[in-house]
Amino acid sequence: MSNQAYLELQNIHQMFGTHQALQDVSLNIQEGEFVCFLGPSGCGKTSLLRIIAGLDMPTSGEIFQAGNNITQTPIKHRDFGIVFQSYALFPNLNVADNIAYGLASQQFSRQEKHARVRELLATVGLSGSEGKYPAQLSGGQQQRVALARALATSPGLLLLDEPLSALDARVRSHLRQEIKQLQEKLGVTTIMVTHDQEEALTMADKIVVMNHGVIEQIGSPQNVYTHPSTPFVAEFVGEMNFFKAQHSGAGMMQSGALILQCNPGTETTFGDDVQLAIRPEDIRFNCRADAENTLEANVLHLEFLGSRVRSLLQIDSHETPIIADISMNEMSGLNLAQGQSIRCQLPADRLHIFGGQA
Amino acid sequence: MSNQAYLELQNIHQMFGTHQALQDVSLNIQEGEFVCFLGPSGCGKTSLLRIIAGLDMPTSGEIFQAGNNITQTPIKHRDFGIVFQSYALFPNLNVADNIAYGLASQQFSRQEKHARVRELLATVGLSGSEGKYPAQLSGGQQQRVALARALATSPGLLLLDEPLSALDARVRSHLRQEIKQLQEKLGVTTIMVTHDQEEALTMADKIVVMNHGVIEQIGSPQNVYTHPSTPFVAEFVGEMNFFKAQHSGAGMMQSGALILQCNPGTETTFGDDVQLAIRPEDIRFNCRADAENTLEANVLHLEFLGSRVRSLLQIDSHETPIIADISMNEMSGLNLAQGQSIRCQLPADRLHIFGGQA
Amino acid sequence: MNQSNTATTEPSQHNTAQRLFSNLFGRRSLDEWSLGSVLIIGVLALFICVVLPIYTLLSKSVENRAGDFIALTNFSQFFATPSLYNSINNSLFIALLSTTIVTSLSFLTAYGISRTRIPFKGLFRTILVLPILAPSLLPAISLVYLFGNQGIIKELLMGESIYGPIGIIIGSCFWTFPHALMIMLTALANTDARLYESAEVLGASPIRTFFTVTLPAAKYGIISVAFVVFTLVITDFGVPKVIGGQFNVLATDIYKQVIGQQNFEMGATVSVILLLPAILTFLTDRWLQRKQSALLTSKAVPWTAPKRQWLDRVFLGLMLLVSFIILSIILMAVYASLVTFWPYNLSLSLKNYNFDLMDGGGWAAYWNSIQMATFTAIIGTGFIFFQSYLVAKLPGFKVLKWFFHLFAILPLAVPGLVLGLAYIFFFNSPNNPLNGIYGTMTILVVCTISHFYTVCHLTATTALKQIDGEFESVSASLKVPQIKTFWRVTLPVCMPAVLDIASYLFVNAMTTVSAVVFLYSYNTSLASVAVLNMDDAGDIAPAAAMAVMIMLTCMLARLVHWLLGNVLLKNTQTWRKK
Amino acid sequence: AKTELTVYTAIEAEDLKKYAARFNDVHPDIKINWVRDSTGIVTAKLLAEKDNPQADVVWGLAATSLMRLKNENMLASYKPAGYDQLSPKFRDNDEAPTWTGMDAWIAAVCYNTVESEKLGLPKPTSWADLTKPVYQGHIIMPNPNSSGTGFLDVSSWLQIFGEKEGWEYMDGLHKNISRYTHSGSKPCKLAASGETPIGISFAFRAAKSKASGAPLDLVFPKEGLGWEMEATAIIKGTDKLKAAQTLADWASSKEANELYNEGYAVVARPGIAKPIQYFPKDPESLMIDNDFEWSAGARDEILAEWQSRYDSKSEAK
Ligand SMILES: Nc1ncnc2c1ncn2[C@@H]1O[C@H](COP(=O)(O)OP(=O)(O)OP(=O)(O)O)[C@@H](O)[C@H]1O
Ligand SMILES: Nc1ncnc2c1ncn2[C@@H]1O[C@H](COP(=O)(O)OP(=O)(O)OP(=O)(O)O)[C@@H](O)[C@H]1O
Ligand SMILES: [Fe+3]
Ligand SMILES: [Mg+2]
Ligand SMILES: [Mg+2]
Repeated sequence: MSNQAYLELQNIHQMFGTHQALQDVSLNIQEGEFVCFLGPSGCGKTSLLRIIAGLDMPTSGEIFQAGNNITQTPIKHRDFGIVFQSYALFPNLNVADNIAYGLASQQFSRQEKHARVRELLATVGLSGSEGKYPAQLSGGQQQRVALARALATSPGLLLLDEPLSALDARVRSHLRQEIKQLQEKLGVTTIMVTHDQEEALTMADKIVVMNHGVIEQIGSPQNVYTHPSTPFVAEFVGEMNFFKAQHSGAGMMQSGALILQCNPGTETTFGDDVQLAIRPEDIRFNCRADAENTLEANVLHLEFLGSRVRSLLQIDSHETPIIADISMNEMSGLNLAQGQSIRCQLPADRLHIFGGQA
Repeated sequence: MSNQAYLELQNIHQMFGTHQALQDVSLNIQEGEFVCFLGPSGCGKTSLLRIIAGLDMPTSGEIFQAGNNITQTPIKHRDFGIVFQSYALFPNLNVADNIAYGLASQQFSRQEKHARVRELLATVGLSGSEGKYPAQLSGGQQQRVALARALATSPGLLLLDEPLSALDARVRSHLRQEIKQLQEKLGVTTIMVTHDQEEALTMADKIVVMNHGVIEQIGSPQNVYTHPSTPFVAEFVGEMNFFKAQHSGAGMMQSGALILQCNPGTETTFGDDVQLAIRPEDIRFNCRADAENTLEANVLHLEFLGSRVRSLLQIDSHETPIIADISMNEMSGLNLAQGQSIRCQLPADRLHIFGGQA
Repeated sequence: MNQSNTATTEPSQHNTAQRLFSNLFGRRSLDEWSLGSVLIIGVLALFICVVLPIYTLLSKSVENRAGDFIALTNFSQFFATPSLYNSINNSLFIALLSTTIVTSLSFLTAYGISRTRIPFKGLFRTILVLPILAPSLLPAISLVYLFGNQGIIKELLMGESIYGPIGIIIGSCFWTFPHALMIMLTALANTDARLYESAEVLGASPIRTFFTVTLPAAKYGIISVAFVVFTLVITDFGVPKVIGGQFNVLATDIYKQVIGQQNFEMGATVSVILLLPAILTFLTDRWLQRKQSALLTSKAVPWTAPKRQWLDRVFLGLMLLVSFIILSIILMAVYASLVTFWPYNLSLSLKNYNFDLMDGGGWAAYWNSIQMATFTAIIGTGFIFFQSYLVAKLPGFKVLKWFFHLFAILPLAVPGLVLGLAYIFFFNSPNNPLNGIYGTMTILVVCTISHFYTVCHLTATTALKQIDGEFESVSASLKVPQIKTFWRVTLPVCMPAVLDIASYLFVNAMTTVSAVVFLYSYNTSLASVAVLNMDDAGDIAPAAAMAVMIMLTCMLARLVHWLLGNVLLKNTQTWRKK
Repeated sequence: AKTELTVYTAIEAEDLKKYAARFNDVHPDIKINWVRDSTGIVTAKLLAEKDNPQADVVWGLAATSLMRLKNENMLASYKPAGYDQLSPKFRDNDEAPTWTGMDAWIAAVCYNTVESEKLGLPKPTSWADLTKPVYQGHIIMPNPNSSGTGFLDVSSWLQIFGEKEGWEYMDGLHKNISRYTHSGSKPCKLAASGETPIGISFAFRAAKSKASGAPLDLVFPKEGLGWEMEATAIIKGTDKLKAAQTLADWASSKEANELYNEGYAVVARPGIAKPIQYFPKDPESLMIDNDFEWSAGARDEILAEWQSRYDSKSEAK
């Protein structure tokens, strides 16, 4: 494999008793990249991170760093900093001692340590908190101290296990930006675990979507959102309407009484059962009568979500209604009301096709 | 005051020691209405709910139900069901016993109780779970049992204290609909406490926005979102950009070097300091050159949020950048890139004006 | 919905006084009022059984024999008597040394149990806590047989006499060890794997990890152990009485002043002096507990010990050694109780179990003890748990609850000996309408419950706090009387804690000497006191025999507790299963 | 119905049943509830309960203790039937007597032959012998502060040797004492079990221990033996005065004196006593002329002096 990869995982398997936590996971990470492991709870994200850190040994598989096999390397010879899900700050040490904890073993002078701590605190925006104890800090501040501690030894790799999940929504979105900026500034290769798709979408250079111990897709945020490679990814990253359909001709899919035109691309042949999918925001209402894939729908329910309105649309030949999001701006032109019938369009270039049933 | 109100709160004050948890709260609730108390943590929502339930006594103020003063009425003569944030299911009683708990004291026969439990379980969609214990149920199921228990005595008023906050995001949005539908079906007057604006916007008939023990605004979801009466409401319910400005002529506001045309309405006179505000999704990009309130902005940063892109725009004469959300559909036409300069519009009918400084 | 109209209507005009009135009275239902009056009774009971006796004792210490106020004359007399105030030095010496030994040993053994991979942990644990089931006199008696002039291994002392500080320290260490171990185990159970991983990731050595992670986490536990052991040792008089020889300590001084010289006032004076370190200890401990709770985080992940071969071996050795010592001491007592006439006739017989021919009250004392322990367990558990429940869950009555809590915590700071003496002064006063209970089983039960009140109260309170605070509100909203919720929900959910309290009370009532030694009378002599009296009269083997009987009874009680907990509760507590 | 009497006593536990049974042979309608404890404790109990007495009768307690109670005005005066037939030594020589003597309980030294042989200790014959350096650390005696026996020893030495010499004697003895016990019988029991080769105790206990198989010799020092009376009294204010008097009458009867003689060589009624195994033939000749009034009166002083001299034995170590 390529030697440029900073970190390379090859066919990692992890068993806990009879439970397979990770199954054949392979992955390349480039230097300086911000990678997110995204997936539902229990999908194996933490397990994978712990293997990379060397805290756990994989049942099988190899890890290479800059071409060297480090699968068996003890923790102390690896070069990474880690921030645990709930920070794990030493409650009995003050902020400065927490941050300097890793420096002791590296023969720093007292003054050097001091300077480094001050520098790190400035970096994470907590100057002057040296003497405080973790219990005296808010969740967000603790999180930053944990980050500073992990960065103290200038590791080549930064591992973050759901660093934001314990914080409340506002602090979270604020820290998101800060972490991202810090990472960009330091250029440190970073792996972050999260189960929050928005977090992954906004922060990552590369998202690794996982499910049941398997990698479902690897790609840029945009790529994962707009071209999900499996129904799971489609639904986990953003919202998605699904229909069952059958390949009924070149670029044509039949779903119930509907015949939908689709962009070619997925390889399906006549008669194949497929799943069509479209995101709620991709459904159009202001469409010309001659546009492709238009259909009549009945507005079952309208839900006000602030910046947009969520409508529940009943299509004649389909049992489950579909969801369409309409921005308030568009809405003001449409004057939609519950019970009304409306013409809408499922643009061909926004239809996703997945082979097989869900 | 009007006698038609099902519940009427008059000038409620609540002190905890020296801390004023509620200050002069007055409120009318109509029969069958779904009311949400919305506000940040610690603003007094739970305190108000407990006063309505009779679990706490207000320091001063009165409560009327159907015209009768019930301020002093003991709990057992009040007619409400309550679901607590933690559900407070009895862990050693099974689902059926939990639900039937309140029926015992009302001389029901064994069979009647049985029938009622079954009926309620069907209503909340948990038929067949009679024999299970709370620990064997998921969070969402527990929540429904708590709801069934509260409904068992057919109370005239249903009180819900953040019933969804302990659940994970997906279960939450699902239960939101269920609760709302159930409430509509039973027609029971309902008060729900929440700090989640989306929850309030989607479920309530009427939102009571609270802050620091004071009611900031009462209104329908749409009304609160589109016509926030204070900067706090504007920012708490949805997102909002603020600028400082000065009244500089009829319907004209000057903010930095910008002169913005505003819809008249708020009473301000020349020279008054005001705050202008606009929601990120109300900023337009595809605007004719002759449209009002257009300006040149520099794109500082673009953040991919899935269905939309969040852009950070720097306006010449303003220090803090403003946020604008662009739907992916619009985005595909714009081809925005970081660092680029773009012409955008702050439509006059979308500008909010708040007197005074923030 | 139409029920809303049936709501009672009250006049819509309210002035402040009226509101105050209805705040106080109008809104409380009959239900709440009756529970409230039970709480009031509880506060009164504690006031009478704890506060007043101690007050009486304190006032005695500043009175002369005739009951006149003489300020601090008794105290200056105390300090003017070298033999008396030497006891302070002796007491401090014994207590400090025992504290050091027990604290370090209990830390090491607790570490062995919770932080290493040695085998048979359950077995070791069972053995190490055995001493708690025996009266504190048992190790002292056992030591006589081991190291006395006819002791089987007296050579180990290399000519030193066991009668004196050595004996007191060994005996004290033996009986306080399980108390220390249990606190230490909880302190060390508080592992957080994340901290160990963080330390490892940051490159800390095992030693550094021990000092920066392990020790700080257990710090408050260790300090707490030190204080508890210190108080237990300095207030215990059973061990020094039996094996102290001429080495006087404060606790035996009280006994001598009262029993030997009938000098109650000086007894009260020494009691007050003994009360000081105990109260200091108690206050410090409270303060530490509060500090500790602020440090605990909820997200800790349990840590599992890695394999460390040599460390595990060292600890296995230590555990074997300590278990061996404990078992030897216990088995020595058992053996001695079966020997016909030590050391001249070593054939085994049950002669020493013929208590009716000895001082101390005979078998009747044993049955009295069982009766007393049973009453204490049943009445005590009922009273304590229900009162704790009211304090935790009844709305309102804030002032009353505050006092209740204060009174409930107070006994922890009062040594049993002091409490017993206080009871004489208070209950035997002819103008006390309650003096009828003096000399009856009732006063023994009341005194024992009071003596051990605090721990039970805290156990109950902790269990109750873990229950959702909204249960009572739910019941109110469903119009179910609170007492019904107590029966149907609170009590069943707290059953394990209730059993713990009952078993704790039973065992302590069986083994306690200090509080009841002044209070028993002819038809209420107790087994634990009989041990003391038989030893006092020189009937050491029968004393050992009675101590063994007490220990066996406590073991049986624990077994019953275990059976109830494991077999019975498992069936009734199916709801705990996921 | 039976009358129940609460009787406080310091009579040896193993004899209580016998005493009650003999009494009930004659008076089956009175039930005795024993409260048995060592002399010090019973006395302390009685004093503690002064304001609210629990006992009806005291049967078998050191006379000096009863004198103390008498001074506290706790005893009812009663002259039992046959009071005048008792030897004068055993009578309260008051106008209105409050206590009645029962038997004498005399000091003795228990000498463990086996242990002494091991240690090479000669058998002492006098009090003076006990101060010899050979016995250093081998003698146990009761603490007079808590034990009646201990007090009778101390008061007898003061009477035998004279006050100054008495204290000098005790200074010498103190050097040999390994410890002071709280109870009077314990030194002998400890000697019986070999814990100490020599225990200063009282004759009754010594004889019993020897009878139960201990390798003991009883030594009655030749200078004379301290002794103490066991006596009976009625507690003032008892509501069962009649039954109490019945008991007091019986306690000084001939039958009772025969009963006492089963354990004690000297009893209150002259001419009753028969010799007892292991006791000297004529114990009364060895008994000093004990001045109870003096010892009861000087008690507090003596004890305070004793305490300041010897009660911190352990510090020497
Ligand atoms: N030490 C272990 N022993 C047994 N099973 C384990 C262990 N660690 C993890 N597992 C199991 O492996 C699976 C993956 O766990 P992992 O912690 O990696 O999930 P995760 O994706 O991090 O989830 P979350 O978002 O909840 O943290 C889970 O089913 C978990 O129960
Ligand atoms: N019993 C009480 N004693 C003292 N202060 C109280 C008490 N109950 C509430 N408060 C205080 O009153 C304020 C309002 O509390 P309340 O519980 O009503 O807030 P809330 O809006 O429900 O918040 P949250 O969303 O966190 O539940 C808080 O500052 C709280 O600390
Ligand atoms: Fe005690
Ligand atoms: Mg995880
Ligand atoms: Mg709340």
